[in-house]
Amino acid sequence: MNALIFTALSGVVMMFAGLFVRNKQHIKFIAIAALLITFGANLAELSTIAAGSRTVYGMITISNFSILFNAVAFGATLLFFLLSGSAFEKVGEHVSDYFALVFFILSGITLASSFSSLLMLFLAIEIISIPQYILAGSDKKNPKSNEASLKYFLMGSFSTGILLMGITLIYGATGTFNINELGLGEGEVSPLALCGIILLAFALSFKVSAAPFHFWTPDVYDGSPTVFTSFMATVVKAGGFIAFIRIFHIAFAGGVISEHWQLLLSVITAVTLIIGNFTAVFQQSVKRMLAYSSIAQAGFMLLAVIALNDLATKGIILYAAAYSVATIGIFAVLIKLKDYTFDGFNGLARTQPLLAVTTTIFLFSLAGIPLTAGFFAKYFVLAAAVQQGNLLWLVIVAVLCAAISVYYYFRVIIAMYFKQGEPQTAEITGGFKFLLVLTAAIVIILGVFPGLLLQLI
Amino acid sequence: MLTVLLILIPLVAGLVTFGLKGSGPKTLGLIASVASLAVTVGALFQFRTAPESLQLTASWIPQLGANFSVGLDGMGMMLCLLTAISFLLIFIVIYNRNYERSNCFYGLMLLSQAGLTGVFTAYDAMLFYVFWELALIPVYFLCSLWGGEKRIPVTFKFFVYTFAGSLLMLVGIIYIYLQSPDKSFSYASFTAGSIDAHAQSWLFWLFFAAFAIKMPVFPFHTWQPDTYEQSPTPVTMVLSGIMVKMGLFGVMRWLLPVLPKGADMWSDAAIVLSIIGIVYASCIAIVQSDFKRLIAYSSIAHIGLMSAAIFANNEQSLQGVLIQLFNHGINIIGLWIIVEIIQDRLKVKNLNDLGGIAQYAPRMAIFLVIISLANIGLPLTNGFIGEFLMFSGLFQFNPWFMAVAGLGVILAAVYTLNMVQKVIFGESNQLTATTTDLKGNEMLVLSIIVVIIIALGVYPKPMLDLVSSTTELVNKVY
Amino acid sequence: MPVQYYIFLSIALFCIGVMGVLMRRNAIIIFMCVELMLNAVNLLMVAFSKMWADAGRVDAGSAQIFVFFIMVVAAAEVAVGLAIIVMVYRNSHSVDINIMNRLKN
Amino acid sequence: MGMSLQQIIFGVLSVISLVSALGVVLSKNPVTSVLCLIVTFFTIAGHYIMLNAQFLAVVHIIVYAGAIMVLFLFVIMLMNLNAEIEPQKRSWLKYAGAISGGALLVVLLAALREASVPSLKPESTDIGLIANLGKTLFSQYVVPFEVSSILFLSAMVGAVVIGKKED
Amino acid sequence: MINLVWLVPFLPLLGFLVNGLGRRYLSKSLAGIVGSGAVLAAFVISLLIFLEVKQPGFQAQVVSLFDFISAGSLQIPFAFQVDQLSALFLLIITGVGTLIHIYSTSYMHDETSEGFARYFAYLNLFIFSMLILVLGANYVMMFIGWEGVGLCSYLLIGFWYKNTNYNNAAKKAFIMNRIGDLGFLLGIFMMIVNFGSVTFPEVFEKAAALGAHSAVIPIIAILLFVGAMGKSAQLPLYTWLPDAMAGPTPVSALIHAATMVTAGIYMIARSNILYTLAPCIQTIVAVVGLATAVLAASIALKQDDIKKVLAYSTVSQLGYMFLALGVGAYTTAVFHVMTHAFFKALLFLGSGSVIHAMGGEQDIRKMGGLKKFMPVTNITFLIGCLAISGIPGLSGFFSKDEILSSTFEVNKIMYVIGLITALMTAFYMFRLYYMTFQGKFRGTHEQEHHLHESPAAMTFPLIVLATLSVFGGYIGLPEVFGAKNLLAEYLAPVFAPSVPFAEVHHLEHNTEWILMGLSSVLVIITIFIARSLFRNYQDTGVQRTGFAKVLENKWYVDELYDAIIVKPLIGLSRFFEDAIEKSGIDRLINGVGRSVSWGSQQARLLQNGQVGFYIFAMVIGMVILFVIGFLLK
Repeated sequence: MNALIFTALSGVVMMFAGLFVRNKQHIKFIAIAALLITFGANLAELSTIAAGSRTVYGMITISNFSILFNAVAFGATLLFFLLSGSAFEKVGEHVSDYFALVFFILSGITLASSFSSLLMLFLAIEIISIPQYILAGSDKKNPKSNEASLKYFLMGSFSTGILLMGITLIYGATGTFNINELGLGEGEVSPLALCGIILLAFALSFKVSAAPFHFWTPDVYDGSPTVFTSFMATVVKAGGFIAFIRIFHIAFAGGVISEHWQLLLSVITAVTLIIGNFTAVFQQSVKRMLAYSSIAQAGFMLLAVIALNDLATKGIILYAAAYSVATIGIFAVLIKLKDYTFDGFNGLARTQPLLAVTTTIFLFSLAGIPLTAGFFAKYFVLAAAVQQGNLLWLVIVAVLCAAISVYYYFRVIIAMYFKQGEPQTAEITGGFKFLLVLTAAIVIILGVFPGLLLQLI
Repeated sequence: MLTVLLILIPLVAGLVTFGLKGSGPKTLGLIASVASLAVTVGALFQFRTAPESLQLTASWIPQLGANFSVGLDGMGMMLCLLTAISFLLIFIVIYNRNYERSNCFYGLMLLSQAGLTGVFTAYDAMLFYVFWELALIPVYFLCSLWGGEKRIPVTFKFFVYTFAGSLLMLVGIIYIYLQSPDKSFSYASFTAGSIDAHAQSWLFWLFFAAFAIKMPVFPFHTWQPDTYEQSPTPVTMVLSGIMVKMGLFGVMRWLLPVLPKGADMWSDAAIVLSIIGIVYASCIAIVQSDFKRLIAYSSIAHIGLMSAAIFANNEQSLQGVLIQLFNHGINIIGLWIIVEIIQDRLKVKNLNDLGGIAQYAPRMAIFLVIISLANIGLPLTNGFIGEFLMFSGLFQFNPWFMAVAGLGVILAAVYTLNMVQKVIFGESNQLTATTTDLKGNEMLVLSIIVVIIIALGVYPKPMLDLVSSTTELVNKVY
Repeated sequence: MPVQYYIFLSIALFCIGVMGVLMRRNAIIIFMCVELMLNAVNLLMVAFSKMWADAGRVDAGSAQIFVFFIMVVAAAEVAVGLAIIVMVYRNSHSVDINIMNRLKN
Repeated sequence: MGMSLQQIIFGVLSVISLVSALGVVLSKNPVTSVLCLIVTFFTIAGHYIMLNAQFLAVVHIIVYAGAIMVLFLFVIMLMNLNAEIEPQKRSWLKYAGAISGGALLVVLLAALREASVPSLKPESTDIGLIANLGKTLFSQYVVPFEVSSILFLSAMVGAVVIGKKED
Repeated sequence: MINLVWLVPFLPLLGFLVNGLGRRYLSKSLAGIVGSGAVLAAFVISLLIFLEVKQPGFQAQVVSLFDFISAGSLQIPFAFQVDQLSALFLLIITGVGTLIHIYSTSYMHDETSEGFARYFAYLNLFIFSMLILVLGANYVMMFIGWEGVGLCSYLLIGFWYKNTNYNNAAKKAFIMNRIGDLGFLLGIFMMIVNFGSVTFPEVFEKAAALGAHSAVIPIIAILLFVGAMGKSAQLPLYTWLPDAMAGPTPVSALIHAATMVTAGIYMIARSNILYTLAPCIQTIVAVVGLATAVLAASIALKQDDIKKVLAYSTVSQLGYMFLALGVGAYTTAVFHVMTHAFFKALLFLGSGSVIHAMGGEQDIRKMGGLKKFMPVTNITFLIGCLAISGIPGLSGFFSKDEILSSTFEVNKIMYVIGLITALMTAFYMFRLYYMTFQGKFRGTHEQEHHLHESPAAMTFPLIVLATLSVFGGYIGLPEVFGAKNLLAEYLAPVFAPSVPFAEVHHLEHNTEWILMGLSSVLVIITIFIARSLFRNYQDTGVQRTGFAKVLENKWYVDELYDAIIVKPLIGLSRFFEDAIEKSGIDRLINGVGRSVSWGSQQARLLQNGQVGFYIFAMVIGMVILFVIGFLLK
C-alpha cells in the first residue's frame, strides 16, 4: 500500500515541482529523492506483513512478492533516473511533468503487482498505458514521436477493448471480479470463461509485446524519445509481465483450463521468440534492435507465465531485474551517442573504453552469458519451463533463439571492439561513468551471487 | 585449497594484467603461469598422498542447490597439468613477440586459463556450465582482436555455434537437475541414476551436441579449420591443445557417468560419426595447402579417434583417451609453435611457399620431424601409447570400426609426411633461405615438448597410473 | 429472455467496432470505433450483472460499478487521445493513419 | 409462443443499434459517423434501462453522448474534416478488414454458442439504483475510486504536456 | 651375459644420441668411430650371447626392464627375449651392420661433417630399432621396432632431403609400411581380445591350446602376414622397395637387403605355430611369396639401374623366403635370410663401390670393363653373383636348394615356378655382372679417368662378406650331404611347438640329389647364355618394345597403383573438401546463418509501418489462435 501511496504522492509532488522549481537539475534531484523515499517506504512495509499478505477491500493484496517486485521496479527506475535523468531535459519543457508521469506509471505498476480484482487489473493497465501514450509523444515537434504516440494510443485502446471483453466474459462465467474467487481451475471448462481467458491473454500479450500483438513495439520504441524508450522497454514491460503472471497463476491455474491457455501461450511464445530474434538480426539502428530484443526477451519471460510453478515466479522477478538493469544501462550509453546505428558504435572501445566495457557486460547479460545476471534469469525461466514437463519443444526453440540473439547483441560488441571509427559522444561526466560502473557491477554481482536476490523471494 | 588456487591464480593475474603497461603483462603472465604450474605439481603430489584434500565444496547458491564444488581426480589432474604446462610454454614462446595492447592480450589469455582450469575441476554441473562458457569468451575476444583478415565473421561463427551447443546442454543440465533426488547440481546427485532410459536417450543428444561441437566431431566441425586459421597462433594453441579437450572431458565427466543408458543406446551412432570424421578429415588434410588448416584437419581426425574411443567405453579405450588428452595437447601445441615460428619469420603459411627450411634451420626441422612423428603415433613417442590403447579398446568394441578408424593411421602418415616434406625438405626458395634457426626461448620450449614426447613414449607408466583411478570410476558407473 | 441474446448482440457490436478499426483510415473514426467496442463490453457487463442478480448474488452490482469505471477511464482516454490526435494534426495536417509510416521495418 | 414486450423492445433496440453501429463504420462523412454513434449510445442506454441499470443509463447518456461525443464533434469540426478529405483505403485492405472482423465474429459466436447461461428474469432488481451503487462504490470500491484519480491526474498532466503550445 | 642383453640395443642408441646431439661438434672421424664402434660393441656382446645360447638345452630367457603399458588386465612389459632365433638375428644385424658402418665411413666421406654425423645417427637408430624388433619379448615390442625401422628407412631414404624424388620415395616407403603395420596392429588386437596377452609364450600356448580348427588363428595369421607384406615388400606392397634405392647405397645394403626387409620373415618364423595351425594362410603365404619372386625377377631382367636390379632381386629373394615359410620350411627361410644377408649386402656394397668409382652413375649401360680398374670389387661381386645364382658350394646354393626341395615336397607346380625364378635370377645377375665388369668401358672419358679401386674401408667389408657368402652355407648343410644340419639343430627349439601340427613330408635322398643336379645344371647353362649375350654389350640406344617394355616399366604396377589408389584418394579428398566440406556441410551451417538473416529481412517487411496492417495482423492472429486454443482443443 505504501508503494502505491508514495508513488502517487510523488507524482503529485513532481507536478507541483514544475511550478515552484525553476532549475531543471533540481527537479531531477527532487525526483530521485522522492523515489528513494518511496523505495524505503515500500521496503518498510515488508516488516509489517512479514507473514502472509494483507488484502485491502478485496481489491489489492500486498505480499512479500509484490513488495519485492516493487522494489525491483523502483530500483530499476532509480538507476534509470540516475543514469538518464538528465536526458529528460532534452525532450521538452515539461520536465517535472515527465517525472510525474513516470511516477504515475510506477503507481500503476505497484497496482499490477498487487491487484486482486479484475477491476484493479484494468485500472492498473490503464494507469500504466495512458502516461505512456503521452511520454511517447512528448517530443512534440518530432513527427516520429507524434507517430509513435498515435500508433501506440490507437492500438493500446483497441487492446483495452479486448481486455475488457475478456474480463466481462470471465465475469459472466463466474459472477465475481476477485481473482482469488474465480475458481476457474475447478470443474468443467465454461466456454465463456475460456473465451474470456483467451481474450485476456491477447490483451496482456499486447501489453508485453508478444507476437502477433507486438507490432506497436518497434515503432513506438523507435519513435519515442530515447530516454522514455528506456523506461518503457524495461520497468513498464516488467510491470506488464507481473500482471500477466499474477492473473494467470493465481486465477487461471489448475485443472483442464490451464492446459487450454498453456497451449495457446506456447504458440504465442514460440512465435514471439522467433519473430523477435529474427527481426532483430537485420536492424541498422541499435535503438530499434533493442526494441526487437525486448520482444525476444518477452518471449523468454512468457515461458515463466506458461510454467505454473515456483521457479517461474522467482524467475520472472530475476528476469525483470536483470533485463531492466542491463537495458537501462545500454540505453544510458545509447543516449550519449549521436548516432544510434550500429556504425555509431564503431571504435567506441578505443575512445571510451569504460563505456564499451560496461556495454559489453550489459549485452552479455541480455544474451544470457554466465556470470551476468541475465544468465540466471534465463536459467530460471528455462528451468521453470522444463519443470512444466510438456514444454520441452518450446525450451529448445527458446535456446536456439537465444543463440540467434547472440548474433545481434554481438554486432554491437563487434562494432565497439573490432571496427574502426570515431564515435561522437555527448559529454561523459565522471559521475555518469561511476554510475555506469555501478550498474555493471550490479549485473555482475547478481550474476555471480544470484542468491542475494533469491533469498528475498 | 590448491584446486581453488589453480583457478584463482590465472583469474586474479588476468584481471590485474589489464591494468599493466609496457612489459608488465608478459612478465606477469609468465609469473602466473609458472605459479600455476608449481601449484599443479604441488597438487600432483598431494593427489598421491591425500587426494581427498583436493576436493572443496563451498556454498554458492543455496537456493538452487548449486555449490562451488571443485576437485581433482586423475583425469582432471592431468588436464590441469596440460593446461598449466601449455600456458607456460605458450608464454615462453611468445615472450619476445610484441602484441598491440598486450595487457588485454595477456589478460584475456590468463582469463581463458582460469576458465579452462575451472571446467576441468568443477564437480558441480552449474559451476561446470559457468566455466564452460567463461572459457569461451576470452578466446572469442582474443581471436577477434588479434586474428587474421577474416577473423570477425569466422570467430563469430565459432562463438555462436559453440554457444548454441552449450545452451542445448544447459537444457539437459536443467532437466537432470530437476529430476535429481535432492535438487542439487552436485556430481553425486547427477550420477545418482535417477533418469529413466527414455529421457536419457534424448538427453544424450543435448549433451552430445555441446560436446560434439566443441571437440569437434564430424559434421559439427566446420567452425574449426577457419577458426584455427584465423586465430593468432598462441590462441590456436589454446584452442586446439586444451579447449577441444573440454568436449572430450565433458563426455567423460558429464555424459558417460550421468547418462550411461543414453550413451549405451547411441554409442554406435557417436562412434560412426567420429570414425567418419577421422577418415573424412584425414582426406581433406591431404589436399590442404595451408599449414594451419592442415593441422586443423589433422586435429579433427585425432579428436575423432578419441571420441570414438570414449564411446567404445571400455577400460583400454578410456585409458587410451585419457593419456591421449594430454599427449595430443602437448604434440599439437608443439606443431603450432613451429607454425608460429615459421609465420613469425617468413609471414607465410601456404605450404607451397615453404620448403628447404631444413638447410637453414636444422634444429627446427628436427623438432618438426619429431613432433610430427609423435603426432602420427610412432612407437616410443607419447602419441603411440594413447593410440594403441584407444585402437585396442575400439577393437574390442567392434573390430570393423577399428579397422576403418585405422585407415586414419595410414592417412595421417600421408598428410603429415607431406607437410613435413613441403615445409622443411626440398629445395629452398628466396624466402625460406632467410629462415633463421630457433632462438633460446623457442629452443627451450620445443626441447621441453620433445622431452615430454620421448619420456612419456618410453615410460608412460606414471601417466597411466595417474588416470587409472578415473577409468575405474567411469566403468563402475557404466 | 436468454442472456445469449445479449451476448450475441454485444459480440456483434464489438466486432462491428473491430471492423471499423480495420476499415477506416481516419484516426478519429478509428477511435470512435474503439469506443463502440467499449460500449459493447459495457452492455454485456450490464447484462451479466442482471443475470447474476437474478441468480441471487448480492454483489452483482459491482459489475455496474465496473461499467462505471470503464466509462470513467474511457473519458480520460478520450481526453488524452484527442489531445494526441490534435497534436498530430497540428504537425502533419492530417489524421490519416496510412500516411504515418516513418517508423517501419 | 408470442414474444414478450421485453423481447420486442430488445429486438427493436438491437436492430437500431446494429444498424447505427454499421453506420458509424460505413458512413463516409465523419459527422454522420458521430451522429450514428450517438444513436447507438442511446439504444444502449435503452438496453441499460431494460437491464435495471438506471443510474448507468443516465451516466452513459451524460458521459458518452453529452461529453465524449461532443468532444469528438468539436475535434472533427476543428479539423474541418469531411468525406472528401479521407481518401479511401485500398480496397483489398478494406475487404480484408471486413472479412477478418467477420471471421472474429464467427469465431467468437462459435465459441460462445454453447455457453450455458441462465435466462434473465423479467422482474426488475434494485442493484442499479444510485443508493445501492453508491454504497458499494464508497465502501468496497473506494480503493479503485481513489486510484482512478491517479488516472485522471495523469490524463490531466498528459493533456497539458501534449496540448500546451510551446513558444 | 643374457642379462646384459639390453646393452645390445642400448649401445647403438647411445651412438645415435651422441651423433645426433653432437653432430655439430663431432669431427667426421669421431662420428664414424662412435657410430661403428657402438655397433661393433653390440656385435661383440651379441656374439657372447650367441655362444651362450648355442649351448644345447638352452631355454629362452626373458629380460624385463620395466612396465611399458599396463591398462587394466592388459600388461605389456618392456622386455627382451633371448632365444636361438633372436640370437641368430642379433648376429646378422650387428655383424652385417658393423661391416656396413665401416664401409659407410668411407662411402659417405663427401658429406659435410654435420650430415655425416646425422647419417651415422640414423644408421645407429636403425640398428637400435631392428634390435628391438628381434629382441622384443612380445608383439608390441616387436611392433615398436617394426615401426622404428620403418621410420629409419624413411629418414635414410630421404637422407638427401633436398631432392624431391628422394623424399617422395621415402614417403612412399613409410606409407606402404604403415599399411602393413595396420594389419600387424589389427593382429595384435586380435590377440589381445582372444588371448588377453601379447607375450610370445602366452600367445603361442593359448594358440596351441585352441588347435587347428579355431577361426581366430587364421585371422591373426593373415593380419600379421599383411604386416609382413609391407615390411618385406611382398605383393602387393612391394613397390616401395625399388624406390627406396634413392637412399645411400650402404643403406640399401643394410636396410633394404640384409635386415629390415627380413623382419617379415622373422615375424612369421617367430609366430610359426600360428601359421602351422592355419594351413590355408600358409598356402596364401607361399603363393604370395612365389608370385612376388617371379614378378620381381621378371622385372629385374630388364632394369638398367644397377641398384634397381639388385632391389628387384631382393624382392624376388624375399618372395623365395616367404615361399619357404609357406611350405613350412621355417628353418630354411631363416637360413636363406642369413645367406641372403651376406651375398645381397655384398652385392649392394659392391654396387656402391662401383657407383662411388663412377661418380654417382648407376646406369649399367654406361659401365662395362670395370674389372681391370676395380679388381677386389670385381671378384667379390662375382662371388656374390655366383652365390645368389646358386652355384653349388656357395652359400646361396644350399639355402635356395633347400627351399626348392621343400617346395617340391608340397607342390610340384610351385617347384617348377620356383626353379624358373632361380634361373631368371641367375640370368639377370650375370647380365648385371657382365654389363658392369666385363667388356669395354662405355662411360665418358672423364669417368674413365677417375675410375679406381675403392679404399680399404670399403673393400674390407666386401672381402668379409664375400668370405661369408662362400662359406656361410655350411652351417645349414642339408642332411643329404651326410653331415648334421647345424642350423636346423640350433633352431629346433624355436620351431618345436609347430612340429606336432605340421604335416610330415620326407623326400627321398635320391630325389633330392636329382633336383639339386637339375637346378645346378640349368643355372650354369643360364649363366653361359647371359655371358654370351652381355659379355660384349654395346648400347644401341634402341627403345625397348613389346613385352620387354612392359618389364622395363615394371609391369606398370606403379602406374596402376597411381590410377586405382592415389588418384582416387586425391580425387576423393578433393571431393570431400570441395563438395562436402565447402559446398556441403559448411554451406549448410552458413546456410543456417544466412537463412536467419533472410528470415530477418522477410520478418522486417511485416513491420510495414501501417497501423491498419498491424491491427489487421493482430485480428488475424486472434482468429487463428482462437481456432487453435479453443475450437481445436
